[in-house]
Amino acid sequence: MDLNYSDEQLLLKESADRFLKERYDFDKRAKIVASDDGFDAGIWAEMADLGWLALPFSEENGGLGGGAVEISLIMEAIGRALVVEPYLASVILAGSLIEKLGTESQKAEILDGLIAGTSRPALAHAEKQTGFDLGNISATAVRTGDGYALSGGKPLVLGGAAADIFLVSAKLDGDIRLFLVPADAAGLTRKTAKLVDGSRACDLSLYNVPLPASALLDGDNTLVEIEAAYDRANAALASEAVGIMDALLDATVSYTKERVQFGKPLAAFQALQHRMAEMAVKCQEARGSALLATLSVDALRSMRIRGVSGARAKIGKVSRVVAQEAIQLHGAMGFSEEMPIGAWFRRLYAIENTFGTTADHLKRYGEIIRDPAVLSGSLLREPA
Amino acid sequence: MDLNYSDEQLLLKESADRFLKERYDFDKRAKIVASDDGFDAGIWAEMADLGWLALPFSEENGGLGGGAVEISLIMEAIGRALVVEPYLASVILAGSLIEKLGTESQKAEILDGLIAGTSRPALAHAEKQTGFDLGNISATAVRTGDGYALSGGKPLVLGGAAADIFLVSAKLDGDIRLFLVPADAAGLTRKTAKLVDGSRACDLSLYNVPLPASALLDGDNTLVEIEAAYDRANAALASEAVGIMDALLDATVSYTKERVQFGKPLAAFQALQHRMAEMAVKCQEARGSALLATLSVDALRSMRIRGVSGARAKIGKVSRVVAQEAIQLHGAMGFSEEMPIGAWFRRLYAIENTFGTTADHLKRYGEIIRDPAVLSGSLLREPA
Amino acid sequence: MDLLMTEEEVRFRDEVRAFLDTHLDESLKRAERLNPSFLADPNIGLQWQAKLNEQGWVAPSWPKQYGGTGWTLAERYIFDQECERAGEPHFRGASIKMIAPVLMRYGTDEQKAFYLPRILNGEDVWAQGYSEPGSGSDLASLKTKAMLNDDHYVVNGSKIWSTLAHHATRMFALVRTADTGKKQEGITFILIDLKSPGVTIRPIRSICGTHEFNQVFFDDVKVPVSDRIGEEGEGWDIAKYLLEFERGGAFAGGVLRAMLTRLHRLACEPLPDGRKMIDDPLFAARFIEIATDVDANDMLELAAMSKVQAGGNPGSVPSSTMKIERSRIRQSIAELAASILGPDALRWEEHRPLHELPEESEIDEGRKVASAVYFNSRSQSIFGGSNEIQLEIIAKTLLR
Amino acid sequence: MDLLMTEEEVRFRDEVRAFLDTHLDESLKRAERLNPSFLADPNIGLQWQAKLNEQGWVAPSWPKQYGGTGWTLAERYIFDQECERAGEPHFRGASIKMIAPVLMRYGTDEQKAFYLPRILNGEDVWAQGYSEPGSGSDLASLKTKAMLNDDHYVVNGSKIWSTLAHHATRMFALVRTADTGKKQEGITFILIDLKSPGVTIRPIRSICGTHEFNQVFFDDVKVPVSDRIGEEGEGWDIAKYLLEFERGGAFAGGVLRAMLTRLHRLACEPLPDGRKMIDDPLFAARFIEIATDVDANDMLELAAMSKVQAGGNPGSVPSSTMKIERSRIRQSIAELAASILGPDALRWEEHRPLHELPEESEIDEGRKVASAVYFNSRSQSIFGGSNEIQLEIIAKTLLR
Repeated sequence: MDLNYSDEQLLLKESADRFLKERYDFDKRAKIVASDDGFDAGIWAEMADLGWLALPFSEENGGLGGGAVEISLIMEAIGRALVVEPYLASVILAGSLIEKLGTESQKAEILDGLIAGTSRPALAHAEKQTGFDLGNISATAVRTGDGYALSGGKPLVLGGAAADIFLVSAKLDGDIRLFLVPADAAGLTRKTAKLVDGSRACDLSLYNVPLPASALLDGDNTLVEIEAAYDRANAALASEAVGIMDALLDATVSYTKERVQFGKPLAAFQALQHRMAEMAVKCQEARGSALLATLSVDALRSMRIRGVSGARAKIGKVSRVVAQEAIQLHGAMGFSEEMPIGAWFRRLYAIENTFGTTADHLKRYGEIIRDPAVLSGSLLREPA
Repeated sequence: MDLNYSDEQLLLKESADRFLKERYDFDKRAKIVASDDGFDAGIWAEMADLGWLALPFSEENGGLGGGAVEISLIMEAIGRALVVEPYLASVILAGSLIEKLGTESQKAEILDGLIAGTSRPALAHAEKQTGFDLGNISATAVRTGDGYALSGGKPLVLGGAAADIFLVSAKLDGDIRLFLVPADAAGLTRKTAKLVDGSRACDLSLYNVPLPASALLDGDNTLVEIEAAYDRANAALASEAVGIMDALLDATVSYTKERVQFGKPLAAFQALQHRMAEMAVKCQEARGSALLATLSVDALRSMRIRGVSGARAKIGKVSRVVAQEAIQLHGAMGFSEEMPIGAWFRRLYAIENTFGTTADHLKRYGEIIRDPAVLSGSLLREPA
Repeated sequence: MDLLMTEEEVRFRDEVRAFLDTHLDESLKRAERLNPSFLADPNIGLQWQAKLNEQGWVAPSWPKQYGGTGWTLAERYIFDQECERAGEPHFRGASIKMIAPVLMRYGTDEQKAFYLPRILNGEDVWAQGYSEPGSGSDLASLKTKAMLNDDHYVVNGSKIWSTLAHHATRMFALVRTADTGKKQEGITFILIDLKSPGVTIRPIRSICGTHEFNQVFFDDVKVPVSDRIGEEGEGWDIAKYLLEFERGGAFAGGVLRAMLTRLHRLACEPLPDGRKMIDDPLFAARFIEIATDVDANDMLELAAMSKVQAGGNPGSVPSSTMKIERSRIRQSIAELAASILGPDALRWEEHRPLHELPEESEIDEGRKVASAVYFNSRSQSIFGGSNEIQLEIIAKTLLR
Repeated sequence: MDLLMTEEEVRFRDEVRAFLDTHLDESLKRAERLNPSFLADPNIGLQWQAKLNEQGWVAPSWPKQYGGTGWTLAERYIFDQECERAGEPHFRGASIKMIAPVLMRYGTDEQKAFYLPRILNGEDVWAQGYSEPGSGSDLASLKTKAMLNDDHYVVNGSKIWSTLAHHATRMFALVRTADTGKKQEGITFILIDLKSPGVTIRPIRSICGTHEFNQVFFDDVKVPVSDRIGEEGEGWDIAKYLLEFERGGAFAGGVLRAMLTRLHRLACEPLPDGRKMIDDPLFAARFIEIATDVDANDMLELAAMSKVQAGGNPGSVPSSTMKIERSRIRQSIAELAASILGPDALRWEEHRPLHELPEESEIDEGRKVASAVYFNSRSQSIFGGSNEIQLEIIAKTLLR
């Protein structure tokens, strides 16, 4: 058991924070959000140069072999800077699924481009009726002479607006499987959707999209891997939320130190001091939860769910309070779009509704701890 | 619509507060609680002299014709003074049911004694399995040659320790009916139970208790009247809770004004000021709820439930917070039995578990507002 | 003590209900449903005001002599409840509720005669000019200067958070006419024509995506002395009068109940995955709790009204309690409504006003606006005397 | 970074588990389950301590040289978790966790040699003498006086909230030896034999019905100078050392998880009306929320421990967060457990200790003690540095 960051990890964190502070301030971000694409190709290229896009992939696949801890550090920084580029969608969700289920040639094809910054895959799995029941999809693939034809609707594909290739799930002979579908495939329609956090997704419709046999990913265990991928993404979201919460607290402390009312800085009012202290308590708790999620993504499913859904449930609750308090303590300024407060607030709101709501995760966690062994079990695990 | 107290009502309130302040201080109460009976006959006689025991009954039955508002004023005072004598149980619950369902001779017999202070009836209705489903009882009455024989168990009869006569519900030919059962009836066993709020109830067992025909109260609508009686009692409990909440707030304000820490009174610390202000907000809200309950007890059932169960649900929640805050702001002193803080806290806890829990009332209220007409309807009512 | 309406009040209610049935068009109601903000889109608001004006009902709180309705408090309460129930656009703002009572109390006969009718007929829409970038809750620290020069003041400075200033014709403002003595003593209340040279308006977009607030800059703006209200230095008293004015006559119960009813309708519809939120026990429990909050607040409003009707004062603790609780209840309803959306919460429609978009079902439109309503609701505890200021008021009373 | 135990730690855990299986009797566990207070009934506590003493495990936090276990922090964590899981009586209190570290750091060789063994073997039980009637969170304002007279001090004054003083043999106390200069500077740390003439102990019953606190009066009580710790005036530094001492080495995760597990068992039993609380969605939701709180707190404890193990300091914000959250979680669990009782919540058993009453089923006994546990839990946020003090500490760090 060791919960201290290594020197390399601390360096990564520092470099991520510095890069985004220098290259991705709130004004720059506002310009990206207001742009047609809602995406900055230059930033993406710099992320590739920094190795972020290679981070989670194994060295044999051209990656850096980073683990969940490294990802969590990047996500915290991304949260603070409010990055709208699809790091989570392309690298963590789609990229890691391709690494798990792709054939050698698929991995070579997609991951190389992803790592180089030239390709941005996106996972198109959930459908209108899916909710939190990941197996509930109705897109279908039928076999054709030389491959497959794929039909279905995939709303709100995260990272979909900037994607060049989609990882689309569909039922093939009744089993859920994943297919690689280029964004320019015949029969595919993509409509950009603006999101509440300033990022862009897309609504995807597929109608008899012809695909070669090589489009199919490996795996009878596709659904299991999709769930695991969502859990990695959820752990990453937990860390992103922690980054945002800390940023909200920092901003609130700074603002109240500067803002003078009734002859003294707001921060000199004890009632506000205690409220900021309560925000700090919630930030700490969220940090504990996110760390548990991070260190659980590779554990057995029940432990993984306990860590990941527990964190999403807990952080959903406390992050909302922290964001609301940050607005309140900023007063009218917090209510305007001129400060990042509102943007952090909206991103946390988006996180609460991504890959399961806070309520969904609470239920999922609750089902896992019905087992008294899980409920009463230590967080420490026996070595494998 | 008029929500101002009349001069008579204000006088009643003042006299109730004065009487209890003079004759029922915390030390006196502690002695009563520690006594064998847990009951002070002198106080009860004084209540009779003051007319409290006659208050809710009609003039034709020897009462004062007071309404729910007058009762609410007495109950607030009782809450503040932490009166353990069974005013609610004997006068409001049992007494009013006898007035509703008693035959002329039963009314004459019981109410005269109750008003004079010589008789204390108690309602024995709920059983172990009853929960919040008032119709779920299993005590039975069977006809005998010249009357009835009654059997069943009635746990936790409020006011039962000091009662001389019980109003016992039982199924007669499948219908719920009420019977007058003297405390010394053959086959009746009474066991005193000490309660968390310092008062005494009893556990009652009845085994083939022989009763004359004259023991039966009127009424095919017995269950309906029992529910209405419980609602009157619940409205009274809401007012009692409001009295306690105000007392807790007052005590906390006084204590923090006197207690000096770090060179100034606790009340000078803004963080504590805001917490007391939040307590005051809750006291106000509770007062609004209790008033609505009070003014709803004679309305149609749906409006009555909206008022009464709404108040119990709302007050349950806010009173608990106020009590917890009062203890916290008193620090260790609030945690000792030497101040009334803990006794108020415990009485509020008892109220939350009397005649339905906070959760029970929330559910009951919820069922009533499923009807959009109730949900969206004004609190103002059309004249009959 | 009772909650019964008189026969006359019942008749009044029915009359109001009949008027609303006839005159409040579906298009106005839709626009209001799609409005995430506190006040209606001005075009909608003015449309509705014109209809009320024909009926003589624009200003329920005004005495009859000024063109108001002269209603009792109870009638105003009933009117408010019925309007909210019907879903009217909210447009009784700074013009009717703030500058008008000031004019009636402190204005000259000329000022009253000129300005009050223009409010009723919609010729003038007023913006508030209290807050400044450097002075929020600490209003008295304001810095915008008015220098007397002959028969006019020359105003320099800036006001912020001025609601709908970009649609308003005029602004009432607190300005500094003296720097000596207590800072409250140098404050004067003036009326500024927003079409005057030297006025610049900068929009401020809120986190709900709407432009309702503005910063207004004054660069040597001339204001005739005849547009001063009261005497020089009397501005602080006037501002305090206004803060006190609404006590016992401001009702929020109607809008809270209407929001709750709309949320109920939303929650009774099946979601994309077939479930209905109202069947979800956690959702239902929260919903029910809020309903008990609405009842309690409503009862406090009625009690305050009853006190005022009888010549009393509702008191500062109940008044501040209501201000705090109204904001919290509104926020709770909005937050709970947004919790229904699921993944759709991610979608964001930028166009404002939303009612200009093609029509969809009432439920779909309700889902479309829910996030923005939630975001907007956060302002409830900030503006018009923040909850912190209310807690200060309560604490002061407790510790007196 | 990982959450894996070493092979050795797994072996250690199994050894602890085996010891507890064998030595922790059902009667001790039952007494603890029926104990609403923070510390066990002393008779029970001393019984258990004797068994631990045989094994050499009385003082997990002490270095080996003083008779402690010399365990690593991780081993102490595991030991604590296993003890809580098994349901041991809590008796590592003021003796082992407070006076002992003070003796080790500031005591003379004679003091250490005399007092430390007597703690391990139970000959001495210590009470704390910090708070006074007039000084709560403001500890430095204490007034109990010690006047030096030859080779002894003469102590006059009173200490309050002294846990188990009526069972203790000795008290360590902060007393005032000087009235000049800063009030912190006149404070001295002394050891008082509670059997000395002039000591009177007044019981204070808590709202949970238990006598655990006391007020202790000193009337010309003689204390030999040899029972002073450190120098005169050094008392404040010693007290501060003690407050800092537990950082990163105080674990509450185990007891919280054990309480939660017991609540789960209670909630899975059918109630008198046949329902099981665990099937009630509102109960379940609250239960689940608390479980996530327990996980988060546990993780913070592990992170703090890991920092200390690596030679660092967990920091004041995490430390105060844990203090606050532990109290809140404990209170939440206790409150939720009490909510199960229904009408039985009204019944009150006055007898203390409850384990002296005739045995009932574990579930019935769990229901019997639930109200008292809830009442007692309110003290969690008051004693040992109230939550308000913790918030002050956090605020100071934030605003630095």
